[in-house]
Amino acid sequence: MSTDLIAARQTDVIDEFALFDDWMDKYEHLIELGKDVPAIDTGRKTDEHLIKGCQSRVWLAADAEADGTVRFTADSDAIITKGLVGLMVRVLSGAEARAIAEADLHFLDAIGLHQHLSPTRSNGLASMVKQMRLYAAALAARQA
Amino acid sequence: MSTDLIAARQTDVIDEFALFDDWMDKYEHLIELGKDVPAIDTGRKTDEHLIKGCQSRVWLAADAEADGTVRFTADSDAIITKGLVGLMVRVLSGAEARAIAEADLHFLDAIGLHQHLSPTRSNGLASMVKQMRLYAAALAARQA
Amino acid sequence: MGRPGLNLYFAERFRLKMANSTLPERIRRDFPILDRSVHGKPLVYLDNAASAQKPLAVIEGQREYLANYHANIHRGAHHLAQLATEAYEGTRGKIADHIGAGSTEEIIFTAGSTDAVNLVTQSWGRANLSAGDTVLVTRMEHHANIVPWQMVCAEKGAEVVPVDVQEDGTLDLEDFARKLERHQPKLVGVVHASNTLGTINPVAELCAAARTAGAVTLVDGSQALPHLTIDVAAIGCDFYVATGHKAYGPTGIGFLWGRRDLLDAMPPWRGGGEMIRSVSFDGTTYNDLPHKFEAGTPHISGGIALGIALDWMNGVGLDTIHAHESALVQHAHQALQTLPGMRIIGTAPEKVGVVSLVVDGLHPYDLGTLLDGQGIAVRTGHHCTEPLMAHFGLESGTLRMSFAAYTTREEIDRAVIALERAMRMLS
Amino acid sequence: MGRPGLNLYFAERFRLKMANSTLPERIRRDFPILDRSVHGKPLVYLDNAASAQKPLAVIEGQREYLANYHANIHRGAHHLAQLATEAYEGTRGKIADHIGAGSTEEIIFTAGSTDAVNLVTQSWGRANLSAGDTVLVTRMEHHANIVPWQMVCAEKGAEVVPVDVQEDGTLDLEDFARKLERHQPKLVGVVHASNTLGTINPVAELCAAARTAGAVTLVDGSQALPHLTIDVAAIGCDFYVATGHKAYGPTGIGFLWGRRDLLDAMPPWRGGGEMIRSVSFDGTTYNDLPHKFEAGTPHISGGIALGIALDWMNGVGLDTIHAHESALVQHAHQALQTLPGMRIIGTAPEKVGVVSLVVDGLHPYDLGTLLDGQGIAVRTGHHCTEPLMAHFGLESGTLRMSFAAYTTREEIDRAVIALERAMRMLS
Ligand SMILES: Cc1ncc(COP(=O)(O)O)c(C=O)c1O
Ligand SMILES: Cc1ncc(COP(=O)(O)O)c(C=O)c1O
Repeated sequence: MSTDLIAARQTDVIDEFALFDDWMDKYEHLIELGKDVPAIDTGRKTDEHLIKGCQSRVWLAADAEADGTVRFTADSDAIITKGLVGLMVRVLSGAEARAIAEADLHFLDAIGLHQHLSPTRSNGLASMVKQMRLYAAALAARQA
Repeated sequence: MSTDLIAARQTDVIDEFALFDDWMDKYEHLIELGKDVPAIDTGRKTDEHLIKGCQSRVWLAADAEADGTVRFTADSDAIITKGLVGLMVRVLSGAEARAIAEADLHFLDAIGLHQHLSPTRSNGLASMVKQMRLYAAALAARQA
Repeated sequence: MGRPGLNLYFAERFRLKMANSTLPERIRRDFPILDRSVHGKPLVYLDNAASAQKPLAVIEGQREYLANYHANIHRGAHHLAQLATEAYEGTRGKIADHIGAGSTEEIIFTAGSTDAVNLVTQSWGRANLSAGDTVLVTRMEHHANIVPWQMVCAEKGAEVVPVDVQEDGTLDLEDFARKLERHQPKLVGVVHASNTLGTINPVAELCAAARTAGAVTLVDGSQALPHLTIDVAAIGCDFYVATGHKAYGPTGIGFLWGRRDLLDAMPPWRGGGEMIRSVSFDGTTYNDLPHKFEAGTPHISGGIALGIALDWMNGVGLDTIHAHESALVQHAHQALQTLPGMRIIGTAPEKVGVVSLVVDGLHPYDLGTLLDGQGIAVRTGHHCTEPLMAHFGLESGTLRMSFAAYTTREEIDRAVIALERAMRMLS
Repeated sequence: MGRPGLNLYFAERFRLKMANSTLPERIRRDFPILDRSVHGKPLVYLDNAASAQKPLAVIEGQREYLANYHANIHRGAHHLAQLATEAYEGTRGKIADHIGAGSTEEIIFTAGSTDAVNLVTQSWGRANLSAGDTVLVTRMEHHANIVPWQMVCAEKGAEVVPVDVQEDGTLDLEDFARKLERHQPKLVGVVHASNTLGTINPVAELCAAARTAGAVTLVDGSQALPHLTIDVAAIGCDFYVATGHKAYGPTGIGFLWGRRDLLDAMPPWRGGGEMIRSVSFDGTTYNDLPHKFEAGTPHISGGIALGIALDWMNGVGLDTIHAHESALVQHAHQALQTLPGMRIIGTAPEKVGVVSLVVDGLHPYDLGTLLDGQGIAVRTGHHCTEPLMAHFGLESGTLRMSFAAYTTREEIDRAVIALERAMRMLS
């Protein structure tokens, strides 16, 4: 069950961030992650895949795999947003559509970064997560 | 000099009200005055002479006398306003136009009723005083 | 922040006190102003329909915001902006819950009911009314639900038609049905509870009839919010407006709830920051709901404090408040009727805590002034319902006593005694 | 009431402290929020152009109003209504004095600058603009002085034309003269001081030229009110708007000043209570200035507190504040220029306390987030001036530090050090 997959991945991320109790260290790590995130294929860094937050921009591409899972790639023009976007992809990509649609995403909260998920933050992350879920939900409905 | 006349009349009113230190006694007196105010001639209780406050209505008529003084008569549909209007007439009527226009009207303050002169009180009194002064000023300008 | 803590503290105090005392006793200490005196007499505040007093939770919540986490909201990446935004947006959620809205995106913050009606007339009205159209309102509407319609109708060549009010202050339902049929109005505007008469209108019934006749409906809930449980889905209206300051919140803040599809189709009204998606001199695009209708920096402390006020009301319980106020109205009616020449304007069976009266031969302004001298705050005049006053032939308006959760029977008794004294002095 | 007492108390403290200390030392204790920490670090609040913090006098003044003399204003015959009305209307007088208005009747309370511009566009604009007309604004306007004009111009078939901005952030005066000549605009709108660049525009000169060309002028003083002495007569404009919350007052309150003859000729905008003389279904007549433009219950505590904020600013002295902030801007420019890849956006000779910057290859949002982590509150993004950002080719906007009377050199130094750290972390 890929709900467990998502849960396990969240635990992973939480454990990883548990190493940092200082705010700046945590962001240092997030920046490193941001730098390492495989950028979205330049061919897909288009307006079609753009989610316009008003502070930073996010691109998201989703592909339905034959086995009922969804593969995401994402990018951002701001490195911290990119780190967050990368974490989200790491947790959700490759999971089953239904599991993505219904996932209880608590890891950002647990690592003290939940404020980035606030829709009023305008960094595009909240809209991205919403779009990931919508995509997965639509796919799951078609599969059912 | 009818400035002195206005000053003397104000002193008169202040002395008269000094007898009452209780708020309600003061109003009781004001009501008695209101009842005694000679009503404006019914012929002049017309829209032309109406000053519309939003709480109570005031009628004011002004007559320029040959000797350069102004005679006022006034009325109101609310008895407390009528008492106040009566005091104003008592202080100003019969004085010289210029003196009326320039009079320092401190008596309402001195007897603790200045709040009725606030334009936001909407009882028409403030507009009436304004109109008395405007009338007198216009007359004084013509006389000069 | 501490605001949630503060609310919990108050909720706790309510629970403790509920058991063994009556409503005002339990809550009066939450209202510091009620302890003051006026002209040397203890204040009896019976002007709640004009504006209610504020509980400590609201006062302290505003203070705390200003002293601890003030910042401009939205778009701020820093911590204070985040805290302020969460608190302010939190109220949007509380309002949505409180009135049974489908989503927070249907809640538009406004400066009050007046501003909310103007938003509807200037956005929906200008887009949907044309020459020959009718807007049907009642003769007991507040000016806030008349004048904005007159303005847009004058512009569009449409007409505002009033539904009659009966002698007891209830709406004339036959006249309503008749005018609905005859005029086929584009919009029906009706006050949920009258600020002058106290009458609670059967809004669900009226909205159902209006909808059947093809009309869009707007309910003015300014006087309902502090007294009644509101459920916009059950009412079945299209727009619902209310204002914070009559419901224990601050002035200058209120809201419009609208059906999502209507709001979505409406053009923006005010332009500026927040309501845009993107601005350029080649073309500007607008934001999604609710921000599309919210231009500029809002009344942030007011928004936060309105949420606290709703929490406070819900902590006390609207049923409790309404029952208490109904009993007060009964009591006031009875006590007042013992006075000579007394005429109560508005004796509908279902009323909120409002009692309007006139005394034969006496001017309400005189009575109100003499009550003030005895520490009793009431409102006199037309209460922004001139057409209603004209209908009842009351050119000088009425004297209105209006109650809140903290009003006591003793206060009403004191007001009646003071009124008697005023009547004696004036006759 | 106690408010006057409170102000006297503060004025006294100022006088005592003025003699032997510098500005922030004297006044910082008046701002409780400045003592707080964020993410475990002491707060350095450099987001003042978005909204300034409030002095205790403002916070306590609001509290005192709510706890001691809250009532709905105007038309109330009772004592509390009188006290509240006097305090609220007192602010109108203070504003008039503060900006050199001819009379209090020319001061219209609004919800802020955005609301004030919308009042002008929707009342004056809709009555005076027609197809083919031009409204001339600058490319450095806040969205609040662009979008409302775009909306009314779209309705009327008129056009909004922008005046160019030069590389250093000053207005292109030749382009201004050229466009004034070519377009013969009906209205010229110009920001007194830019919220993004800090540039102080030569508004008197611009208004004189506009007037000669037959245009009506509107000056957006949102960023001028907290920093500069304002004299609308000396500026020679027709409309002047400002907002309270950037000038140490509350959010949700601001004002429009207008030339009396223009205001008198303008139709009302919002309808409702207060703005009417008399309402009936046969015809409604409107109130005189300023009430004609003020429908509904206003933000009373905000109005009262704005007056206290003006008193506070005048107690400190605008010249003192402006001199202090100019020194801070100088200092910030110098300190920032030591950092690699640093580009300051807006280096006009005359600036208010605003410093916008970008760093080569780094995203402002990343920098802002990492400053927040170090307790430093700045704003990043387009600051509601997208056309200006597009002009400078800054798609992700800038990072903006903005100062107030209480900002210290040390705070700027800490911000620069924190910025350096952020830059290291990001590269
Ligand atoms: C130059 C300028 N104009 C207008 C505004 C709008 O002010 P408000 O949001 O208070 O209406 C602002 C601030 O946001 C500003 O800086
Ligand atoms: C029934 C009703 N509608 C509308 C209003 C207007 O509310 P506000 O003045 O807060 O906009 C009021 C109160 O004044 C009211 O009682």
